[in-house]
Amino acid sequence: MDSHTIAAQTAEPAQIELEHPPFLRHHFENLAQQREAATFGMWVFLLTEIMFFGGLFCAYLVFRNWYYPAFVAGSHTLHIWAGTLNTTLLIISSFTMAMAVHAAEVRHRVPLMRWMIVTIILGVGFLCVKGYEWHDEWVHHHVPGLNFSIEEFTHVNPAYPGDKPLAPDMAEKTQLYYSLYFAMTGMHALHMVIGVCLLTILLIRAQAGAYTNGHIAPVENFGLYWHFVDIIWIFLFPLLYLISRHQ
Amino acid sequence: MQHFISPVLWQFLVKWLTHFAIFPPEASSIAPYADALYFFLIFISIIGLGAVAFLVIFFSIRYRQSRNPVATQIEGSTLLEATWTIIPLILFMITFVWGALLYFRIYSPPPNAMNIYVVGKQWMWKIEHPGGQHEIDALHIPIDQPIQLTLISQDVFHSFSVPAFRVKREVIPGRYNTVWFEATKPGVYHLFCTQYCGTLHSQMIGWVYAMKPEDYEAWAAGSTSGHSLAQNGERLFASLGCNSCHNSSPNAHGPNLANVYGSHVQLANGQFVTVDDAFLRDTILNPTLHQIAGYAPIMPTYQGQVSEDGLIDLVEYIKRLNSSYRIDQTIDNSAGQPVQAGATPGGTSAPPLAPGAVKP
Amino acid sequence: MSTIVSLPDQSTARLPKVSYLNKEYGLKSWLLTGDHKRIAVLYMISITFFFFIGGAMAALIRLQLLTPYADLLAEDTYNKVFTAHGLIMVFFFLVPSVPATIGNFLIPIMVGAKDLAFPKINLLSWYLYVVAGIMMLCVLTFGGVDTGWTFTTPLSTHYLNTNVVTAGLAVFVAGFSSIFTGLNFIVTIHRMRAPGMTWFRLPLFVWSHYAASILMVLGTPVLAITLVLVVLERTIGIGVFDPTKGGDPLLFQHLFWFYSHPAVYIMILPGMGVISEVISTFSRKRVFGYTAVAFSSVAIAVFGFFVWAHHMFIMGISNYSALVFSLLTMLVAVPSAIKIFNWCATLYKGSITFETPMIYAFGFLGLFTIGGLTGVFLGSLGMDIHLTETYFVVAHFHFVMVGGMLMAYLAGIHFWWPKITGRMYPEGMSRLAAVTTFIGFVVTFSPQFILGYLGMPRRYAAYPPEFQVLNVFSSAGATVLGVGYLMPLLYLTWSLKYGKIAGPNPWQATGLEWQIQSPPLTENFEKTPIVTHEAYDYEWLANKTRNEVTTVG
Amino acid sequence: MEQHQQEHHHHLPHPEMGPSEPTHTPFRIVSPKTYLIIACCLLFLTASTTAISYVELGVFNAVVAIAIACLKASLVVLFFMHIKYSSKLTKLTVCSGIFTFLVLITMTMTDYISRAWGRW
Repeated sequence: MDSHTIAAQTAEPAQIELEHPPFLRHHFENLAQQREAATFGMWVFLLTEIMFFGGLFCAYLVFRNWYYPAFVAGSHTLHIWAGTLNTTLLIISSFTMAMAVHAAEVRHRVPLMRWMIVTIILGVGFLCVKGYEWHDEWVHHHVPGLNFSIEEFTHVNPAYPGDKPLAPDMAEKTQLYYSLYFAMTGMHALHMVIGVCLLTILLIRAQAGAYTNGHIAPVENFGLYWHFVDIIWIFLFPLLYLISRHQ
Repeated sequence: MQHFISPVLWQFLVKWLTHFAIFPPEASSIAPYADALYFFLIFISIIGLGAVAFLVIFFSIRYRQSRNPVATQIEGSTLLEATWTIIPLILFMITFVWGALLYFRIYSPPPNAMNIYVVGKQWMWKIEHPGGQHEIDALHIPIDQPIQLTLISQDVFHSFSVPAFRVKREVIPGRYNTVWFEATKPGVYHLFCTQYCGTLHSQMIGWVYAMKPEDYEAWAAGSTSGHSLAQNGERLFASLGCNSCHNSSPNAHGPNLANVYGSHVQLANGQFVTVDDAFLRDTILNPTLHQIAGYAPIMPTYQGQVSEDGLIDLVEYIKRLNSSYRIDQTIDNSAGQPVQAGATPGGTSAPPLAPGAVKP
Repeated sequence: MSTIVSLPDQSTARLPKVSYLNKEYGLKSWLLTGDHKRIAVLYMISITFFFFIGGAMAALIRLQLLTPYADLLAEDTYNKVFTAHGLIMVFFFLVPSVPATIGNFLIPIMVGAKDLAFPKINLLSWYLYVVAGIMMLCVLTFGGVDTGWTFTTPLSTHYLNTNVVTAGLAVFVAGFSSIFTGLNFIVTIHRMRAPGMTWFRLPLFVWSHYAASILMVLGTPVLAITLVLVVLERTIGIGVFDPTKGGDPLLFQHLFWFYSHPAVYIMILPGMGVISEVISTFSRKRVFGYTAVAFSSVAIAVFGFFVWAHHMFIMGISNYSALVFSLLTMLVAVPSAIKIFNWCATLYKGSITFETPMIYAFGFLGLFTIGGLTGVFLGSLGMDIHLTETYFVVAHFHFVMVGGMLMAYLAGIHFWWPKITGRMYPEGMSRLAAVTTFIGFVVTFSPQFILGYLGMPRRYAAYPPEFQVLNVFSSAGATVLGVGYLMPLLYLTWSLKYGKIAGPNPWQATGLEWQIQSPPLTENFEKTPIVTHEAYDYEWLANKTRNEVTTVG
Repeated sequence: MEQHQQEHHHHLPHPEMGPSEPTHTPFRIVSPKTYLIIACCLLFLTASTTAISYVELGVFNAVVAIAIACLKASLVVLFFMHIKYSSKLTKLTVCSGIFTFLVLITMTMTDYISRAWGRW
């Protein structure tokens, strides 16, 4: 191809040919290269995300070792039904997202949009449940820095009558549990919000058929992102909700 | 600056000639060891730098274009490359082992070391001698006697550095760090805070006065506040009501603290720990984290109620408790005359402790 | 090989009619560009701006330290000045310096691609840098920040009332700019190589950028989350780093240095890449032991993640841990030593000329060797106790960062200036600047080693008078150094209009970038090149030139 | 999982295989049936991890919880994120992320754990 005639990458090549569809950027040799680069780039970005959450997991590990009873008590105040429900919602949404990618791969526009809408609904559902939990924690004075009180931990938790109340010094350490809980779930929810927004944009463009002409990279990469967010939750769930539930 | 016309350059030269030093004084038993490693490192640095400089200069002259117009292409040489991988590696490993040995020499206090407490705060050093001498930005010590410093900060990170002794230790909040040294030469040496700690970081400096033992005795006798740290600790112990649980009665709620220092105790979680300064401090602040086996977790936390100085007093008191008699005495005292924490009311000074307590 | 443009030699060279510089005109064509070369130029302008701000701060620091008293600046001002110097130089100059400018310009060309894999992300990276830079300028304008560039908790979280949050967020944003640059490089190097461009035909410049990019992508996010926690601690008090709430300030140190130690390699590795190119070109000889140099870059990147706690030896990490980290620190010094000796051996039987980039490269060799060897002092546990947090550390990292990286950056700028602008700079002036920089640097920072061993702590606005003499030397050297840095700014700007036309390959170098016109076309190559020769193949170049001559003749 | 591989190879329509792509791997479309089975496995594992957390296992509660989480994450990565069908490079990328994360965790924990071993 005569690269002289092709302007800087912001401009799309004018003529549409089979081997040069409009979504092939000028600096790639062919579609395969473009798609591989896009997928690989997404994976490298996910590496970044792993390390981003990695710092939080590292802090979590340190303090869980130090203040285990506080983490148990903190964990026991969370609603296990909410955590399990949210895990279920996210897993199903991951499945629907995978189906959306599949629909894009086989170039079915309507199923693609349907799966995307279901994914959005599930994502919003997750955020609603999360919001309900946060509200609940606010009511119970569990938000560090803003309205934290150790009141609930120095008395027996009615949901876990087997738990002994914590001594005040250990009860203070539940604040760290909640700090990490809010930092981790907050960062995760932020990723979810970004995800839902992006998916809405993708949905609008999918309606115009932008992703059912072979140009599936945006959908595919968004799928990777969405699954990654799911994986983070898969770890957050046992780490935050399931500490010593049997006590 | 006052004498605008004064020969600045001349002053500068005078200063250079009179003050120029390349090494700080070697004033501790560790300093020669540190300097030895330093000289070794300088030696290998000169060798390394010399090798590089020689190669660069020699090749530049020998193979400059005017003399060698056509380069000879050379792929590389595994043998040569292996040589300059292995030789540095060996040198670095020697450095590692040597450095590690020095590190443990500096950070392993001998058992007979005399303990002095240092509290760092923005922007001063508070030095507390067990005998009750309190100093700000000054540290008096006897020479030829190992000194262990127990360091803690009450606010931000500081770092306690005495270049003449080649020792330095971060002073961090919430935790005792220790360092030790043995001064060998009487003199006055700089004491710096080397960790940036806020606005007046550069004024958080003081002096270390290394004195002959007899001079030190004289100084210690003349500078004592009249109450040893342990005596202050005893008063605090009583006023906080510690003795209501920590006493020798068989059904006491808390463990008897007599002779507890240095002993091995079993924690509620089954671990064994040695009771040291850090452990004592932590148990006062976070009792549940260090629950002693066999006792109920009823001890309240004193986080935020006792200052670092108060904690030092308490630690020092508990360290020196060698009979239950003292604690039981405390009960009587406190029952009679409740004492404010931290204050030192004039007439109620507790009787001196065991004779060894005030000894430096 | 037919794909490679052949152009007349330098004496008769003309500027090409069309190049990336004159393809489009107008501010918009620059601000919305996707062209890696234009973004590189944008980056170059921005980092030069920040370099001179940071340099002005350095000048203030050296002026203040001329006398032992806090007389020119009050203590709090001095603290703000050195913090600004550190933050700007680290996050706004050194980290993006070579990668975002020279790397951005050259990596696609060197691998034979038309652009980086994600041009829009590349542009986004620059915009993030600009946003972060504006935030940092706001911080400086509205009262400054005095945490030191290390943001040490609990000082930064609870004991200062300056703009810590804004500064933290500025670094956070700058971090993402760096992540995106690294991401782009990794994908480009993996996926965009021209036919025949195998891994072991890549120039060493590309290898070292690849290694640095790995560090950027994997290290920077940890800094990002750490800063988020610091900001949260400061704004709402979540307590993770607060000892009074049961948090651990040492955890902050762990997380911070997990990035900030590899960051040192992010800063130096690209510089090492420049040095490989320059030394090879001006010795007319392939780099001695290509594979060893290439793999030592990767080894530095991998080992770089294992050594961070050597910044914490005296802070009270466990002694066992200190041992492990010290040992690994010694190991990471080895690949650097390999590189140094391989560069020296490259000179052997070369045909050496002493153009400006080569002089800078020689400066790099000497200064980086000193910087590296003094790093061994600090990695050695017992020695570190006495030396850490003193001017010895200051001198050490300035030898590595300024003596190493800045020398390499200037070497690179001079080396590729003809390619970037199509024009030569005045050779005599630039050699003078290189020598001035070297002398100024040595005079500035060598006395600081002695000061450090004498025990002068870093970050002191005032110091005991007996340290004055050496500080005067240092400040005197800094003025020379300042002149050395101002000179290139002037003559390089001058050369934009008045410099001699360079022609495509003024140095007779072998890299792909030298086989195309200067300045290059927007899409770099007229036709995708097919690579049949290894990097630094001077025989191939000689053959090619001979063929061209015969064809033309 | 192996018997459910009814996915068909599907080369995207690209006429010239770029000579620049020595490591090119064909993209593969995974069948919805696989996705469904994986989703069911994930839901089952979620239910079991919640249930197991109510059983007293001592220290193994945490171990089992993490093990199940890792298993779930692997399923998502391998099938939903197509790593099972991806190039070596992508696999290596994932591994390098996990590796660096482990470096962060383990090297930090060496400090925290060995602090309790006492002073020298």
